Amino acid sequence: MPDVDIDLLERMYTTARTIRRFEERAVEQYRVGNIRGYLHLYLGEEAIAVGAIAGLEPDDYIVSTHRGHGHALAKGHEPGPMMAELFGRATGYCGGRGGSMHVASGALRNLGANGIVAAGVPIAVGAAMAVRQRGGREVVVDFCSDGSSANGVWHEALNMASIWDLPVVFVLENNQFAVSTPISASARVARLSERAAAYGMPGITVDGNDAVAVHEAMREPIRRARAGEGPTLVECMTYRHGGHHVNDPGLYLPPDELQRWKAHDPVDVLRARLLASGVPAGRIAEIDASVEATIEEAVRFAEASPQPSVEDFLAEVSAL
Amino acid sequence: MPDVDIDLLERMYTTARTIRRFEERAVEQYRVGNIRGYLHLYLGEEAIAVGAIAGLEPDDYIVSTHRGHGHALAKGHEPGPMMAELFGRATGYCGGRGGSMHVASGALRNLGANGIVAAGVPIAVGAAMAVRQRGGREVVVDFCSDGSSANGVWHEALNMASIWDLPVVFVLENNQFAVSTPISASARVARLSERAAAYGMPGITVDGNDAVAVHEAMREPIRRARAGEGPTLVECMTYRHGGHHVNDPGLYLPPDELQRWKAHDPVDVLRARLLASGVPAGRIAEIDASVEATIEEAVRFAEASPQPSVEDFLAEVSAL
Amino acid sequence: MSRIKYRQALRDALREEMLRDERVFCIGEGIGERGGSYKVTDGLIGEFGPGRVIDTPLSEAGFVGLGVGAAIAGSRPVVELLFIDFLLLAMDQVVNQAAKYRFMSGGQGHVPLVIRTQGGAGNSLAAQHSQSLEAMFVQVPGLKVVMPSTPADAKGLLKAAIRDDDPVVFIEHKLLYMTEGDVPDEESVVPLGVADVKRPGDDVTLVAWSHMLTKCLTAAEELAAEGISVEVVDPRTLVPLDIATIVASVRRTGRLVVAQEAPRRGGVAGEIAAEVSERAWDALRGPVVRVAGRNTPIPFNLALEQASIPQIADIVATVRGVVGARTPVA
Amino acid sequence: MSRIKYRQALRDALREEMLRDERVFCIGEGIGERGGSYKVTDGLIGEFGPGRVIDTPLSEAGFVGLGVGAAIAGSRPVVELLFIDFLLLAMDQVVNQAAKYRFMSGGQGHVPLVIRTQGGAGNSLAAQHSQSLEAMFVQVPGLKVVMPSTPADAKGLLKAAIRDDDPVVFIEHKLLYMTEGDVPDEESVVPLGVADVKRPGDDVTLVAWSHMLTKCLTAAEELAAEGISVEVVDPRTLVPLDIATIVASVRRTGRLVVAQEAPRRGGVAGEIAAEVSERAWDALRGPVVRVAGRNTPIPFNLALEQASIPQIADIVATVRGVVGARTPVA
Ligand SMILES: Cc1ncc(C[n+]2csc(CCOP(=O)(O)OP(=O)(O)O)c2C)c(N)n1
Ligand SMILES: Cc1ncc(C[n+]2csc(CCOP(=O)(O)OP(=O)(O)O)c2C)c(N)n1
Ligand SMILES: [Mg+2]
Ligand SMILES: [Mg+2]
Repeated sequence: MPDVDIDLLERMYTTARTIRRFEERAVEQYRVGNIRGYLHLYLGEEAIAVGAIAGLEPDDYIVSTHRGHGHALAKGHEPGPMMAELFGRATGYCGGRGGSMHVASGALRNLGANGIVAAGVPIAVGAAMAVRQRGGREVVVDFCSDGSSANGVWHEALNMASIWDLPVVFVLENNQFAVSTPISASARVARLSERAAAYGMPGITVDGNDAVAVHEAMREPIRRARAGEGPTLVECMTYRHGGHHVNDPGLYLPPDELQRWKAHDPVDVLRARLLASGVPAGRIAEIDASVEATIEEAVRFAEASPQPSVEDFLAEVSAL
Repeated sequence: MPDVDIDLLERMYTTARTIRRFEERAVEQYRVGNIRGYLHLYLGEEAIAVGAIAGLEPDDYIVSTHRGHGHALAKGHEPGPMMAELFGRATGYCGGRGGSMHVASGALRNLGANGIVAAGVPIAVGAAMAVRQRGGREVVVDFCSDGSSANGVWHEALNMASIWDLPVVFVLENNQFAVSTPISASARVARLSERAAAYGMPGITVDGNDAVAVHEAMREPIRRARAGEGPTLVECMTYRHGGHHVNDPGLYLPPDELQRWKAHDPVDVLRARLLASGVPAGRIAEIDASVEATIEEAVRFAEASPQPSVEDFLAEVSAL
Repeated sequence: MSRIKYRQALRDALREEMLRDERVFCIGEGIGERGGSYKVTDGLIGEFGPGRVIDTPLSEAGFVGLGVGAAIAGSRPVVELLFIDFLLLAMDQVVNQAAKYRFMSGGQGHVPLVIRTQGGAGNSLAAQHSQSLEAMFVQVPGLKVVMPSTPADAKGLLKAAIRDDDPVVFIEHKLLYMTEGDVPDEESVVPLGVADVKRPGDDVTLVAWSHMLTKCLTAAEELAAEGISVEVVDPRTLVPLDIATIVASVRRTGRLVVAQEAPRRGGVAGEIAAEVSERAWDALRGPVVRVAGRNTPIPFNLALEQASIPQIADIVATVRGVVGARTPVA
Repeated sequence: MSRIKYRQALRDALREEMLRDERVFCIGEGIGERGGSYKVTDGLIGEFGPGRVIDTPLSEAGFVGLGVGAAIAGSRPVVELLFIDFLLLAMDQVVNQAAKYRFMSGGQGHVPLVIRTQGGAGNSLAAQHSQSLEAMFVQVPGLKVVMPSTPADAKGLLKAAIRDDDPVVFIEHKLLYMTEGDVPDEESVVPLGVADVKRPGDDVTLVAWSHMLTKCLTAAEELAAEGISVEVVDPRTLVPLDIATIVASVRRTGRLVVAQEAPRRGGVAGEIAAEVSERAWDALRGPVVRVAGRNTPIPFNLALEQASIPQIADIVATVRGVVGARTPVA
């Protein structure tokens, strides 16, 4: 087992737990009608965002996906304005104009979730180009999905990142399904990380349900990127805990497979690591309680927040 | 040296020589103003079309590119209507509506040249799907270029062909440049055929200036495709004898490199093979003379052909 | 006649055409076992097998291109794009390939391809899943564009589209799938290029298509109560456009309002307005007026979303303004 | 003032903006040592190096997306598409990403991206290299669309586009690169959204942009000889559109002809016609009339190509018809 700093472990656990509880409460808020539209849940995949972002500096960028709550929370978005955005309220990160699929924050350097699968990949490469041109040392972490790797723009973007040695790390969240289509029906490679070879890029595959493993695996790619040595493809194996979005029961997921992955729950894995590192159960309970309070506060904040003003919106629009 | 049937060798030489002279005359016709627009020459690359198509049956399909004269002639297009199309005449394959970049023939199963690089690749996959669905045994040969392999749709198409085991062979004509950009600036792989691995597809690289080598290399891919065992990527190394199109002097081509490739001229290679196989020089001179006559006839046919009727065109258009 | 849902009508059309012609196949994302996001292909894979109901990877340009190639080579593919917004990934194949192939090949080749897709706002799906993009396709020579508003039209037009020898962009609306209507039990193919007067009237002509048509019918009902008689014309296909029926109606009523969900700027309503103004200038008693969406990406928030596209009240108010109020407006 | 070519004016604008603001960079196919197909970036790589004048692989969606990301992250990219026809490969990035980002992010982010490209027919380049696609972009909320017709406008508008904080589609015309005109020696930025009356007149307003504008000026000259005084208005930017200047002109002349190279169906001419009809109905003495391309892919053959887009004689005849012939027509 890698030797991890206890503080870092606690922080990772707190973040994973925050994402988990944020989404569980979001589902509940969806059911009562406070949230509308698409809600793609990250339940079961939390370790990837947590592990991939743990080694970043605040100025580093991320590019997110349609399944982006975890990325945003791990990058430092506050649960209150996040929840408010899901509610479509004026206090949300996008003033209620974006919703779950479009959360972004310039200040936190999250270039945005995206409703178009794979579309964020060249955007990440572009951010890396901007960094290069101003002589910055920031790194861009691009979250992308198994489904996205079948899309043309993924190919184009990885190739460009490679030929120009741009400071980006592609974190491919392989949850093994695109909606109901298993990746085995969409690709004839055993590991999607093998595709990196087509761009002369290193590619590795890691247990995406173990935040520590992800964090460790990201060290060298982040170093490489920051040093100007080029991009890396890091495939993180994971699995959804349910359907494609809040309203999809996901009955097509083979029950035994689902069970196996649920038994390897990212939050549980981190809790076990904390216990194994000697952190007392009481401390973990404290963290859980504080996360609970934070999320409860977030839900209350969202509920209490005003709707965006229709008049302001109409005034903006005429200028477009 | 592979053991090739003399008849086949003579046919391949005749075709290569036909393509060569067709284009040399087309350049001349361009200079005197009989041909307008883009004219992308296949000079120096003739062996690929000749070798790749030699093993096909008449019902097999090809999909061509912007550099498509050679593919069409090798697939059996007649030089007369081909030249007439380049002239924009009513007797051309497309009635003068398409020109050099859009030559196509339903009867000859050439699904078409294309002005958009890489756009033909999924079209080829679709033709293979149509064949599969009607239980046909035809094979589709998709000509594509080094530049096209950087395009998203190339990636998408090769992946789909592979996951569905479609009867298509991708013949990648690697002339090592996209206009003036060397492939080394666009890809970080030593051989583009390595990209096949990303799709779980066999990939091979062959001397594209040796029609016999191409023909041999195509045997197994064509067999595989016809047997329903799936696609193959066949990269053919070659080099342009000049600029990107008739008006590009191509000064960026490193002179020594150009010289080396010119010394390995596809038509010369075939001639040498004929001689080595015992075909007398006199027989070769006969072929040359007959090709000369054919092309002269084609030019005369094009010149004598009528312009398309503007009235007919306008009548068609209102129906669109 | 049977009363069925729009999505059922579409499914029936697909099924009947697949039974009738074995060259027809369907391809798209999650259309097989899953039956499509809106259940239009539900059960078809069971009947026709995975060779004719094909689930694809997320390769929109690639599988639209596959449809083009299959169509040229003799099949009759129906390619499904989950959202019209995603068709933007495949524009080269639609515009540069499918639309132009027949022409560029000098009429030798043709592309009997149907692209079935779905657009419009109304479910808080935000800016990238709510667009009304028909004008992008209407302007492309070589494409036909179909936008049915009722189950009967959906069925009859989809059959016509599949039988057509040229590429057709067939645009459904996400708010229509669950709407019901009478559909003939016997086979009924609705020809492309024939408008349908969905409600006759005398005072003003109101042209609309797809989901906006349903709003216009409600608006016409409200206006009738005020004594304003509205003729509601549904072109059903935007290309070919049955301009003759629209002009004939305008010649009777003397007034035209065109309602569209798409943003006003550059929409099809402007095209119809320009065309009718040129053809029926003498008959017009005032300018053709458009009711249209705002020039904005569609917002996520429900109230903002509603404010960004025309509502029934907007149509009523506009028509009232054009005709001149007959009853006092509150 | 100096007399320079359109392509030189564009090059000067790029160079001056790159000197002024180090966040500006250019990216596209063959724009480095080769200097671009039309030589607009000639020599820039020598001055600014390969880090700011970047040759790309044939990855249109990818490098437009790269431009979007670079713009969001603080650069000011000028992305070149060799032909507007190829921009169809990148529509998702243009329409779903660049155009919507500012709005979807609630105004936090913005995309100062210029897409420089080139369209139009006239060189026998056939259907996939000759399109006039401006209407596709005009209809997208969040995009600006610029189409300069003269060297001075090309320079001044490109500078304004680069300085603009929103995405701009900047469309040149292949037949304009070699045309000459006077360009101010001192810095001159032409603001987006301001039309230019290229020729004053009294009898009829003629609106056109890009290469069609030059044909309209010649037509106006011919018509002047017949005693018809034509006011030629060049909107220069289609979004934002300076409708006020057009309406003001129409209010004086009472007549409007709009000429465009794009096919008639779904083009910007229809939009302008509809807009002016609604705003200046009382001033119009007849319908707004469009002179436009045929609804066809552009043919390769020269005579067919010419027949497919408006020629000077078509403009003259249309304007004459609208005004009522003053001199007998032969
Ligand atoms: C380009 C595009 N195609 C299709 C969709 C519809 N869609 C949304 S998510 C999804 C599945 C994506 O699967 P994957 O990429 O593996 O990501 P995951 O949902 O598994 O995280 C699909 C098909 C889309 N949003 N964008
Ligand atoms: C999608 C697209 N991008 C750009 C072009 C312009 N263009 C035509 S040919 C060409 C170079 C192509 O190089 P390659 O693909 O290697 O083919 P080659 O010309 O070498 O045969 C370019 C950039 C195009 N026609 N289509
Ligand atoms: Mg997935
Ligand atoms: Mg090449």
